[in-house]
Amino acid sequence: MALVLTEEQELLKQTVRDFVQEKSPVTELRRLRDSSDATGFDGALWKEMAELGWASVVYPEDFGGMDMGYMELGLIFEECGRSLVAHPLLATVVLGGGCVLEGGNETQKKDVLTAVAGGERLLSLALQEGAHHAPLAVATRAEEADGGYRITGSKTFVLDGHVAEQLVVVARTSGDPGDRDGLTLFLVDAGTPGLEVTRTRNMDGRNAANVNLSGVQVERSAVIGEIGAGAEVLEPVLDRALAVISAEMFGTASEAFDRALEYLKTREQFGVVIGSFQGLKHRAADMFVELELSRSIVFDTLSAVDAGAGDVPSLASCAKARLNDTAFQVGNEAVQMFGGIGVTDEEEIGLFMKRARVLQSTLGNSSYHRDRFAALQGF
Amino acid sequence: MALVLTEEQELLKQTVRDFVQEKSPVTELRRLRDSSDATGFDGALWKEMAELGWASVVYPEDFGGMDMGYMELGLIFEECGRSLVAHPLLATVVLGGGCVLEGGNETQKKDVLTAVAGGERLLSLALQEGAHHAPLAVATRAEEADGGYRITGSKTFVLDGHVAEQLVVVARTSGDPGDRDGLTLFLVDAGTPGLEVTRTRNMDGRNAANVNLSGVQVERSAVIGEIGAGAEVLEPVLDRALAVISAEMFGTASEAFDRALEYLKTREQFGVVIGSFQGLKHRAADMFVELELSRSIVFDTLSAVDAGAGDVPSLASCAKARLNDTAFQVGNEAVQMFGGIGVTDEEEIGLFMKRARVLQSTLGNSSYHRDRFAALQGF
Amino acid sequence: MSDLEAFRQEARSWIEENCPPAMRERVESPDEIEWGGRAAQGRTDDRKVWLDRMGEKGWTCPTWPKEYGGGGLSKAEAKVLQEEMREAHARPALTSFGISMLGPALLEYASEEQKKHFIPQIVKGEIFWCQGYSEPGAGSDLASLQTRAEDKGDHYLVNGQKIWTSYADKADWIFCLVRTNPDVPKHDGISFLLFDMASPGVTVSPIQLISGSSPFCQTFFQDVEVPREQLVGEVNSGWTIAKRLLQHERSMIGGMGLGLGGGLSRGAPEIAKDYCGENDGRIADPVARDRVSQLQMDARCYGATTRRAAEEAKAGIPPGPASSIFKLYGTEMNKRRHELLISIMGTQATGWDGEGFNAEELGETRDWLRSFGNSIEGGTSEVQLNIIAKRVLGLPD
Amino acid sequence: MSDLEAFRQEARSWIEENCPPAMRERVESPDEIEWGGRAAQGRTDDRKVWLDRMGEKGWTCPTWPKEYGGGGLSKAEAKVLQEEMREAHARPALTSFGISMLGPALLEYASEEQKKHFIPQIVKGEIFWCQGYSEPGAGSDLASLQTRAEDKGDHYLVNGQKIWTSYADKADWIFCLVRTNPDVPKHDGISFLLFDMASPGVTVSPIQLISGSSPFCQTFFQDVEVPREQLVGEVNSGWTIAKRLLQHERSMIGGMGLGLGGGLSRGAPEIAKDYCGENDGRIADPVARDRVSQLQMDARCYGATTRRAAEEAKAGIPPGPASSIFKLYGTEMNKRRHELLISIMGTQATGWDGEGFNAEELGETRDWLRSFGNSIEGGTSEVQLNIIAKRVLGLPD
Repeated sequence: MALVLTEEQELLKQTVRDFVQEKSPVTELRRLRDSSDATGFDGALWKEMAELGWASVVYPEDFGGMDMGYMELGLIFEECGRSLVAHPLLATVVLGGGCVLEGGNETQKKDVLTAVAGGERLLSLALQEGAHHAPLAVATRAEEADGGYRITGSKTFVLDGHVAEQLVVVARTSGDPGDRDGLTLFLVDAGTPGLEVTRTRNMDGRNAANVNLSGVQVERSAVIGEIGAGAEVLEPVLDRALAVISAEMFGTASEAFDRALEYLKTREQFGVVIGSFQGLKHRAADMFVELELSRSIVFDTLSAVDAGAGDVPSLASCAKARLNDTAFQVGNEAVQMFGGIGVTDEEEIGLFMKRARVLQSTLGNSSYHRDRFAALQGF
Repeated sequence: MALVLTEEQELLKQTVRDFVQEKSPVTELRRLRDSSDATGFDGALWKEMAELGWASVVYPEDFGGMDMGYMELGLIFEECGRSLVAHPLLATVVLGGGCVLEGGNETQKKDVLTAVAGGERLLSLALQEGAHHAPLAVATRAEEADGGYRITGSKTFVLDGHVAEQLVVVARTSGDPGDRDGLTLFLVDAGTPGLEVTRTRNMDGRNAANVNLSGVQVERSAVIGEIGAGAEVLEPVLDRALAVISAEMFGTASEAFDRALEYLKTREQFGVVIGSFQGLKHRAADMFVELELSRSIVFDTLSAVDAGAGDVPSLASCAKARLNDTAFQVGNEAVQMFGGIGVTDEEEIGLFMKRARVLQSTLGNSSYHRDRFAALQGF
Repeated sequence: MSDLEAFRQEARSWIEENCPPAMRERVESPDEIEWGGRAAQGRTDDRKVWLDRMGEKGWTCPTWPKEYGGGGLSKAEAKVLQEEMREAHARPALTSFGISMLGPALLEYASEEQKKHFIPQIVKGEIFWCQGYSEPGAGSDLASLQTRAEDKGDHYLVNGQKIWTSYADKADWIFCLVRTNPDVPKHDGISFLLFDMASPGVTVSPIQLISGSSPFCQTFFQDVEVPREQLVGEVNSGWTIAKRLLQHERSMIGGMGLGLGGGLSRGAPEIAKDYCGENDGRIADPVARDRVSQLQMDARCYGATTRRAAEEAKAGIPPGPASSIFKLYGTEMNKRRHELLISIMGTQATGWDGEGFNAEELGETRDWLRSFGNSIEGGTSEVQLNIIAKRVLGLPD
Repeated sequence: MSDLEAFRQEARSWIEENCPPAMRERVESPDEIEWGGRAAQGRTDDRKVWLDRMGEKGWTCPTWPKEYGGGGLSKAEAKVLQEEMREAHARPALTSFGISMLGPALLEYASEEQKKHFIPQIVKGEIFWCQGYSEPGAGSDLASLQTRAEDKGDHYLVNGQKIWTSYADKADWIFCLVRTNPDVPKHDGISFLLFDMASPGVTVSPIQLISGSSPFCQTFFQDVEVPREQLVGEVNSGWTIAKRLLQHERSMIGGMGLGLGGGLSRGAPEIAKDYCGENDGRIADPVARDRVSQLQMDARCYGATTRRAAEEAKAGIPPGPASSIFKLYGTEMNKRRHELLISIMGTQATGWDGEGFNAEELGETRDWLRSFGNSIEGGTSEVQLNIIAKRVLGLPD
C-alpha cells in the first residue's frame, strides 16, 4: 500500500488547496456561524464542489461518480480541514451515501448516488442514541406494519441532520441493544410524518440534529441491504468515515501547528522571539513528531481502504485514536503558545481547537477505539 | 490533622537522618548486594535501630514500645528511604507485627511484640499469591485438622521471608478467592514441617521469598483474631503499611531529585551548566511541584492514621498511587538527566530508581489503588 | 467573657439587626454580586442598604485602619466576624478589586492625602476600580509595557493601550501601570497612576473569548490627562507595587483548581455515572473510572498542599514562591478536570447554544473553553515554571 | 531471462553450495554472532568456512567496489542477494562496525592507499573494529572531546580517555576522534585516526550498567603512538566524517523501538493475558488492555512512518533529519513498552537473578533497565528534540 502520493494525487491536493484557500478561508466559517446561517454551509460553494466532482470521488462512473479512491477523498478532507470548510461531504457522501453505495440495490443507487454526485441531495446517518458513539447499542425499533415498517426511537448527533433530505436510519428489527444481529437500515425522507428533526448548534460552528421517530411508517423498499444484517453494511461505511475524518483532523491539526510555529517565530517576549525558548522548542518538536506519525497512519488507512485490505477496521480505529490524541495535544498546545490572544474569539486558532474537539467525540473517542482495536486484534 | 511537623518530630527526623547518614550511606546497600549477604540487611545495624526504639515506635509501652505515632515512624521510613537503608521495619514491625498488634490476643502480643520491639525477632506477612497485590484473592486453604489447622497453598513476594522467624500466613477457612469473608490469619514458625521458603533476590538489592505450604499443621492458638474475619485485621494493617511505604518512596524520590538537581547545577555541556537549559529547567520545576504534592499527601495520611480518621483507607490508596507515579517520574527523569553515567552501575542514581520501582509494585500498583479509591468513594 | 467573645456577641446582634433578609439568600447568578461603583448596576434596595450599613461600619474592609474608614478590627476579630457572617448566611456586602488589590497597595505605598481620599471610597464601595496592567504587545513580559505617561508639569499625558482589563466597561476608575521613563531598563521606568475612566480620551471595548462573552476589555488611552497628585509612590518605582499585587492574583487563580471556577454543582463521579453508565453503583466504564479516580486523587493531594501551606504560614514558616506552585498546578489540574468532563459527556458536551443540550452540558462546554485561559492569565504556566526553577530550585538563567 | 534473474539463479546456487547447514539455523544467542577479528572468539569451523567463502566473494559487503575486495554488485543485485540469503535461511556471515560504520566513511574520505589496505580487511572480517567517539566529560556535547593527538612528525602521540566504546575489550583496532588543535573552535580541531588496540599505552575496562554487564568499555590512552599514515582525511577535519557516521547510528538505535532490541518473543497482549488474567479471550483488566492497545497502536503508527520514509527515499524525496525522529520516538516508545510490560508483570518483574523468576521475567527486567540507555546513547532525546526544532522547524537558537 502506497504511503507516498502519486503525481496525480499531488496535483489534486494542490488544486483542492488553491480552491479552498480562495473560496473558503477560515473567515467563511466565522461568517456562517455569526450569521446563524440556516444551512450551516455555503450552498453555492457546495454546488461548485460537486461540479468539481468532490461529491462523487469514490462513486462508480455509472452513477455519475469519478471512480477514484479514498486516498483522493482523504486529500480533499485534509485540505478542507486546513481551512475549516463547512461542507456536507461527511454526512451526505461518506455516511448517508456510503450506506447506499455499500448496501443499496440498483434502484436505490441510481436514485440516491446520482443525486448526491450532482450535489442535488443532502443525506445523513441517524445512528447514535446516547452521548457516545456505540454502533451496536441501538434501541430504536422497527416493526413490520402495513406491508412496511414502523420505526420508533430517538437519535442524537445526526450530522447535518437539520438539512438532510433523506436519512439513513439504523433501527433494530430483532435482538437487544448491544447485539450485532438484528440491525436494519432504512432510507427515510425528511418529510415523513412522525419524524421530528431538531437542529443542534455545535461549538465548532457546525451543526447536527436530534431526530425523534414516533411510529414513522416506511415502505419495504426503504430497506437498505438485508433485514437484520445492517451491521454488515454499516461497519465498512463507518471505517471509511473514520479514515476521512482522520484525514480532516490531520489537516486541522497540521494547520494549527503551522500557525503556532509561525507565531513562535514572530512573537517577541523578553527581547527575543518566543520560539528561541527551549521549553517551547522541545514541545514544538514533540508535536511535529506526533504529526508525522499521524500523517503516516492516515495515509496507511486510506490506502488500505482503497486496496480492500483485511485490516481496515484495525487501521481505522488506530487512525482515529491517534488523530484524537494528536489533535487534542496540538489544539491545547497551540492555544497555550498563542497566549492571551489565543483564548480570544478574534484569533482564529481557537476555531481550529474547537473543530478538532468536536471531531474527537465524533464516531468514537480514543478509549472506544482502543477497546475496539484490542478486540479486533484478539486481546 | 497536622501537616506541619512539631518541634519533637523535627528533632526526631534530624536524629534519624544523622544516624542513617553516618551508619548506612548508600554504599552499605551496595556492599550487601555485591557480597550476596545472607540476611540482606546489617544485623548489627538493626540491633542499634531497635535500641533507639525504631522497632517499636508505634507499639504500646506495655510491650516495650514507645507508644508514638505513625507520623514518627513515617519520618524514619522517609529518612531511611533517602539513604536506601536495607532494614526489616516494614516486614517485621508494620506487616507481621502489625497483624499481631491489630488482631492478636494478649499472649500473642506479649510474646511477639516484645520480641520485635527488642530487635530479637523477624517476621513477615505471607499474603500475595500471584504477580499482583490482591488481598482478597487468596486461594491458600486452611482446614480444621487434629484440633488445629492444616494449611496448603503458595505465596509470593513475602518480604524478607527468607529470614523471618515467624510468618503471618493469610489463608482461607471458607469462601472462594475474591470473597472478603473467610480469610484467617495464622502465626506460623519458620521451622514448621511442610513450610518451604525460597529466597528471591530483587533488583533493588533487597529480598523477598516464595513460600510453599504443603499441609502445614498449626495449633488453634496460632490463629490471630477471629476465624474467617482476617480481612478486619488485615485491612488496617495494609493501610498503615501503605502510609509508611509512601513515606519511604517520598524519601527515595526526594533524594533522587536533590541529586539530579545538584547534577543540573554542576554538569557542563556546550560551555554552560545543563541546568540553564529551559527544557530541563521546566522538567525539574514540574518534578518539584509533584514532590510537594506528594509530601502533603504522605503527611496527611500518616496523621490521619494517628488520628484514627475514617478516611484512612482512601488516603492510603491516594498516597500510594501518587507516590507510585511521582517516584516513577522522578526516577525516570533523574536517570535521563544524569545521561550516560546515569545508566552505569557505578553511579548511585540507578539504585534509587530501582528501589522506587520495586516499591511501586509492592502492595498494589497505581491502577489497583485508583480502583480501590473509587470503590471506597462510591464510584 | 473574653473580649473576643464579647465581640462575637456584638457582631452577631449587629448582623441580625442590619442584614436584610434578601441578603441572606444564596447568590444564584453573577449579576447578583455587588461590585460597588457610581453606576450601581443591578443594585436593589436591599443591596444598597446592606452595602451602606456595612460600609458605614467599615466592615467591608474589617482590618483596615479606622482613620481611613476601615473596621479597625484585629485579625482575630476579623475571623470572628467572618464566622458570624457565614453563620448568618449573610452575603458579602461588596466585592471589589479596590478591596482585594488596590487598597492594600495604597495603605502600603500611597501618601497620607491619597489614603484619606481614596480608601474611604473603597470601603464604602463608591468607586468601582479596574486594573490596567497587561498590554497586547507585552504578554508574559509584563514589564515591557508601552503605555506612555509624559510629565507635563501639573499632569501626566497618557497614551497607549491595555488588554485583559476586567470590567473596564463597568468600572469608574483604573489603577494603571504606565511608562514614565523609556530610556532606562524596563523595570526602572514604570509608574503607578490612578485615574477616572470618564476622563476624555478613554475608550473601552469588551473582548469576546473562545468561551463567549467575558468581563475582559481592551482599553485605549488617547491624550488622557491625569493630575500629578494621582501618582502613587515615587515616579518610576511602580514596578515594586505591581509585583506585590501580582503574587496575590496568582493565588486567586490557582484556587480555581479546586473547583471554585467551575459552574458544575455535581462532581465528576456522578457525571460519569450518568454519561458512561452505572454498574452496581460504580462507573460502568473502568477506563473512565480510572481517569476520574486519578483526578479526584490529584484534587486531594492539591487540597492537602493548600492546607499544609496555610499551616506552615500559621507556624511562621516563610511561604516562598508557593503562589507559583498553586497557580501552576491548580490551573493545569482545572484544565485536565474539564477536559475529562467533556470527554465523559461525549457529544452532549459539543453544544454551543440552543436546543438539544441541557444547562449543565452547555455550561460545562463553556467552562472547559474558559479553562484554557487559566494557564495564561496571571502569568502563564511557563512563567510559573521559570519562577520555580529560578527562585526555588536555584537553577541559573 | 533478465540479467537480474540470471544473477538470482547464480546467487541461489552459490549459497546452496557454499553455506554450511549449521549456518542456516536460527541464531539462538548473541554468542553465535560472528564479529570477525583476530581473536576469532567462539568461531566454529562452520562459521569460519562461511565467513571465508563470503569474504572471498566480497558478498559480506555486496555493493562495495570489487577493486577493494567488495562484491561490486548493483543495488538491485544486492537486494536480490539479500532475498536469496533470507530464502535459504542463511545467517549473516559477518556483523561488524567495519561494515556498518567505518567502511562507508573510508570509501568516501580515505586515501587510495588506505582504502587498498583497510577495506579488504573489513570485507574479510580480519579486523574487529570499535568506535572511539564519546568521552566522559563530553556527553551530548560530543565535539568538546579532549583526547589529544600531538603531531610528532612521523606519528601522533595520543593521550586521553574514551567511554561507551562497544566491544573495546574484544576489538583489534579502533577508529577514533582526537583533538589535533585545541586553539580553534571545537569543531575545527578534530581529526579521525585509526589504530591498533594492541598498541602500547592502550588499556580497556568494561562498564557495568544498571542492567548488568554490557559490551561497553572505558578506554584509556597513555602516550599511544599512531603512525601518521593512519590519519583519515585532512588533519582537523575529522568532524565532517563523524557527523556522517552519527546519522547512521541514530537510525540503528531508533529501530529498536519496533522490538529489535527486546529479548521477549511474546507480545504485550499475550503477556498481559498471562499476568492480568484472561476473560473471553481478552485481557481481563480493562485498564491494562487500554494501555496495551495504545502501545500497539503507537507501534503501528511508528511502523507506518518507517515504511513511509523508505518509500519517500525510493521516490527520491530527500530524507532530512528523519533519523532524529526515529531515534527519538523509537527509543521513547521502547522505554514505554518495557515500562508497561514491567508493570503488567508486577512483582514477578522485580527479580534480579536466582530462583523464583523464570527466564522471561528476569530477561524483561534486564531489558527494561537496559532501555533507559536508549534515550541517551547515540544522542540524547533532548539533543534529537533540538535537532528537529532547529533543522526541521527552523526555530532559532
